[in-house]
Amino acid sequence: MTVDQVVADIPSGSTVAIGGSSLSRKPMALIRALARSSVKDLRLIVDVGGPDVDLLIGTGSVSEVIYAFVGFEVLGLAPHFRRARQQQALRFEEWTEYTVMAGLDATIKRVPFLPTHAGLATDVLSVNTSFRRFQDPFHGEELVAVPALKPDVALIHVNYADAKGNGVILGDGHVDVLCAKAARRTYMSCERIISSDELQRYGRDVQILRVHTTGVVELPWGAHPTGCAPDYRADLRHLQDYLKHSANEDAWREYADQYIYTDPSRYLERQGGVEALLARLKV
Amino acid sequence: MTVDQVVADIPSGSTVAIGGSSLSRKPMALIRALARSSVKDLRLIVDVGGPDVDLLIGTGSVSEVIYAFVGFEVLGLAPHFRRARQQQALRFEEWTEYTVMAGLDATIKRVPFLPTHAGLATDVLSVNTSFRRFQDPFHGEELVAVPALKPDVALIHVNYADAKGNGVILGDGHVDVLCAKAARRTYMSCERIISSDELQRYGRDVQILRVHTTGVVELPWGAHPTGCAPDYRADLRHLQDYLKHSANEDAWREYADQYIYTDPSRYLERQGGVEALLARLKV
Amino acid sequence: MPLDERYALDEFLITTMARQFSGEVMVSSVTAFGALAALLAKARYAPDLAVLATPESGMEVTPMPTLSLGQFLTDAQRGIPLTMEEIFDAIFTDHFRIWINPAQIDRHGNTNISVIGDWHQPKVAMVGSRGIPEDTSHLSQIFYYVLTHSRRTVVEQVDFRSGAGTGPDRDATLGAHGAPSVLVTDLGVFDFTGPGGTMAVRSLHPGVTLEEVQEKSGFEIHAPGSIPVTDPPTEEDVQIIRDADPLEVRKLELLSGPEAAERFVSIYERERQALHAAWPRLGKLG
Amino acid sequence: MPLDERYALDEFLITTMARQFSGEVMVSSVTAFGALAALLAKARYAPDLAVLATPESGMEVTPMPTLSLGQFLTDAQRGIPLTMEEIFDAIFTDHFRIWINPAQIDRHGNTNISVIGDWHQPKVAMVGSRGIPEDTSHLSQIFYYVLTHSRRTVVEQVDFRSGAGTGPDRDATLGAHGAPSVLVTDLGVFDFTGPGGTMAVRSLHPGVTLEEVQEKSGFEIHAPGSIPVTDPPTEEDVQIIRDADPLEVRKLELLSGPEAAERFVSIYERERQALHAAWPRLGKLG
Repeated sequence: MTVDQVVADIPSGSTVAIGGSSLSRKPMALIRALARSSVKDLRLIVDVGGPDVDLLIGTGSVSEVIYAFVGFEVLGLAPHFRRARQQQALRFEEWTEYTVMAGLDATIKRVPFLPTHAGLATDVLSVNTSFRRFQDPFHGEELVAVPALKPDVALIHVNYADAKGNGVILGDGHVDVLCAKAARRTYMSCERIISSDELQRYGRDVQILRVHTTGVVELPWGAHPTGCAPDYRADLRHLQDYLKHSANEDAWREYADQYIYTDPSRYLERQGGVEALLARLKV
Repeated sequence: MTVDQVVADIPSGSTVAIGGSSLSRKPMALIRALARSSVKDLRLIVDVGGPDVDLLIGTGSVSEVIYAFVGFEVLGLAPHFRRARQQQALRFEEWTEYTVMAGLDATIKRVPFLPTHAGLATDVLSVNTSFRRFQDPFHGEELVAVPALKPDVALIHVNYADAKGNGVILGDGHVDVLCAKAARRTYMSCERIISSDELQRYGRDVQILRVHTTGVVELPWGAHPTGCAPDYRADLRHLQDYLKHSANEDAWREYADQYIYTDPSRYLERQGGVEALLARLKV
Repeated sequence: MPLDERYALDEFLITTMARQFSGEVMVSSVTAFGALAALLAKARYAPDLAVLATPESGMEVTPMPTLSLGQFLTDAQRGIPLTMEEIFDAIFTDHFRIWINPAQIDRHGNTNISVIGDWHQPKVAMVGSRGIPEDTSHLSQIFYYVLTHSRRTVVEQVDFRSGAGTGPDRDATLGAHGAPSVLVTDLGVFDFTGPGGTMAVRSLHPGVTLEEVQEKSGFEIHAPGSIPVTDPPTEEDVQIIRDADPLEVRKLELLSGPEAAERFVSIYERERQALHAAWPRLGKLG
Repeated sequence: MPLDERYALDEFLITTMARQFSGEVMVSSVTAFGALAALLAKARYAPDLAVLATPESGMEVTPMPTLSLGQFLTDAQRGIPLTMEEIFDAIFTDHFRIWINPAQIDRHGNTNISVIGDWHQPKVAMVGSRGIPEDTSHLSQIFYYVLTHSRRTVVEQVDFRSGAGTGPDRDATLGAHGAPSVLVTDLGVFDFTGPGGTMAVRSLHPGVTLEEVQEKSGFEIHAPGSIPVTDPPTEEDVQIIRDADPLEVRKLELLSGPEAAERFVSIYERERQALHAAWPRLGKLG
């Protein structure tokens, strides 16, 4: 598939689960394609969000965010996320790391909810009206019912994949497997498409199974500016630039013109080209 | 640890979860040690049981079995299990493959139950009084509440382990990880103890983590007569012999004297020794 | 059914089973018939199948009918190792298919592998329901096969419901989730499109009459006015099956008594060699 | 606290944190302080720790304080790769420890990383509660550290409870599950053994007075009659920290503004080289 074919499959109003974690293995090339399309009113589901969520809020593509965390880790807060939260511009629902996983897992297990103690005695339960307190049917113990999260689409980026849709993840897996299984349609970008024979050499690092994927796109550096272990680390210099350009509308338009409203190969040229990226980011 | 130290940690009346699956990677050397001890009234939890459950019933060590399946696969039914079921000699509780997994997982997640549709519209729900039907707190959908299964002890056998208790499983994992995490104490036998450095080469095949294990015993051929992929296949000839000796009490006493009331090294000698085992069972 | 010199009964049935598969789903190979049906389907009828070597072992392998070597195949062919959790997630998300061989199946497609007689006072305690409750409450297609169609196997009502069939109990609790779809026996192909979701004849094997089927069934199976004859295997189907099962493990399922025991021993002794011949890389692993 | 030429504040605090660990538990390295505390503890105070390179990466590795290379360490050292599911299973089974650095902590040990002001109308929207609810409802030991003890960080009541503290709400819903155990700040070590599970002084760092602590806290912290002085690091503690963090990533946590930015850039440029120097095998991987 191509990035454009993926985006054509995602209508406005879709619920989109995004893999990766803050500055690690975010499907940024797919996110940018989504951002430059006319798609609106996306409902995002992220466990640990970063530039993915922030960029889509910045381009006005989002109407709701379900999240356990959105931030830029060592670089600080996510600027568009922060602004939108403070201006109450979109709908936000604060979940927690495990409850996002449990919500996806409930969909996979085809049950309407999963029970947990997480969230009890915290204010997450007060502000998140999707959760419900209930008593367990055996002993009446008080628990939290985490409702099933049902993404229409999952977007993930992996190291390698075969053309059939099996994917290899070499670094941390984050919640990508859960996203891929829970979504009705999963689109996976990868650093490189390899043969199915070669893929099988990766054993248990083949974490994404083709029965759970809809399409694969080869997009080298497709996680940039986030990292993709062990191929490249996060580009903190580019992310600092992103943060600077998020300070006001003019600067943001400049960033968007330069890096979002362009195709994946020109994007890489504007980073100085692959050689420069390698020199800066290859570990 | 030694097998005797493991057995000394398991008092009569313990609830014991057993890893492996029917004729694959059952911790048979540990099971035999348990069988020849004075331990009684064990409450066994197995997902897919085979010679493990059958042997312990044969030696009168068991008072209750929780199981999804007990059988000898291509060789037919489990003789002592069948007889005990038909004579209503012990307490039996029929679960299903996923509900045993869910019951263990509930204990791991520290919740009193997990919900599922499995079992609805079957008679498992009628005969298994541990399950409870309930309505989900969101939409009132009818579900089955699977109660937490809380093993005191788990027994598993793996290919390799380090002395600290990390274990490598190269063939199918079955439910061993769930058993190891759910039990208060997990004892692991292995074909070979290797250094922690060597163990790390196995990457994601290191499936058992030392924080979940209590002790490790090196027991080569410790799964015999079940198989341990990729090291050796199941010894169907020995199992046929087992079945023959299960026909009546005299024959069973003969089998027990020969193969149960003996130590692990003599057990191997009585199989014709390691060379003969290799010739017959190495793949 | 009368034998045809071009194929044996097992080859006829395996081909019929293979032709039921479709789509991109995982297929578990729990019996020799199931393994060969998956392998043949992948080669000829449903190229997108993701075939497993055992109920749980590696995906994307060529299963080999075997008594004890399923897991070793993953090793030999590499394959993609799976976990039990992944198998059940594929079941819950309806990306899984399996041929189940029950001891009893009834008018509504309820199936039993647990017990003959009352569960609490068994006449014969069999094995326990294993994963059949999960399969039958989640999969949109459930495939059953019975090699000896008789009043003992195709019954009015099963002694114990290990697998959920059609009917009010399913409708009330499972709704759209799952349902038995096909039964292949040595006499014909059946589905559950009869009145109230009861068993109906879809086709009969060459030479089999409706009277024979009714006589060998514990209840009257619904039959349309005109009953098709099951398509026989092609030459290519038969060849694929024979090549994939040189040890003829598939024959064991149709035998019993001393003949089966003898054949069993001989297959067990020879299967390592057959595996090494099919996958020469394996011999080097030790 | 007054500086001592033998150690810096960061080294003092990291050592104090390291000494809280015990037993055979996984330790996540989410900040430089947390990573170094785990590393030092493993070397000197709690040899059975199973240390992770990042919140999720391989177990049994030597963490290196880093801006972006956590996952790469697993690769370099091999390590045992984990999944998020395994991390949370370790949390639920109480085999996990972590040092959390909240924006606010209150009298009852409730902690906040989500929002300053009202959640629905935030003055400052921070990051969201992440996994702190899970940690605080399941772990029997929860470690907090705050590098600038002030009325903005140590408050009467947090604006939002991301992490559950002590008190009736916990008692009613979590019972024996979890509880905040220790807070290390730049002024002292605190626990929650005061009346009704409130914050109490366990020890004060050398030169720190109770008056200073009370003045810099948003509420009166319970104090015993005689207050011990926190033990300083040994020479060996300090050496281990310095060797493990040649880039001085730990210093970043104590800095802010232009000085931090400059140091940040320099560390980022140099961290690949430092990684390759520490783990020469890594250079060969590409």
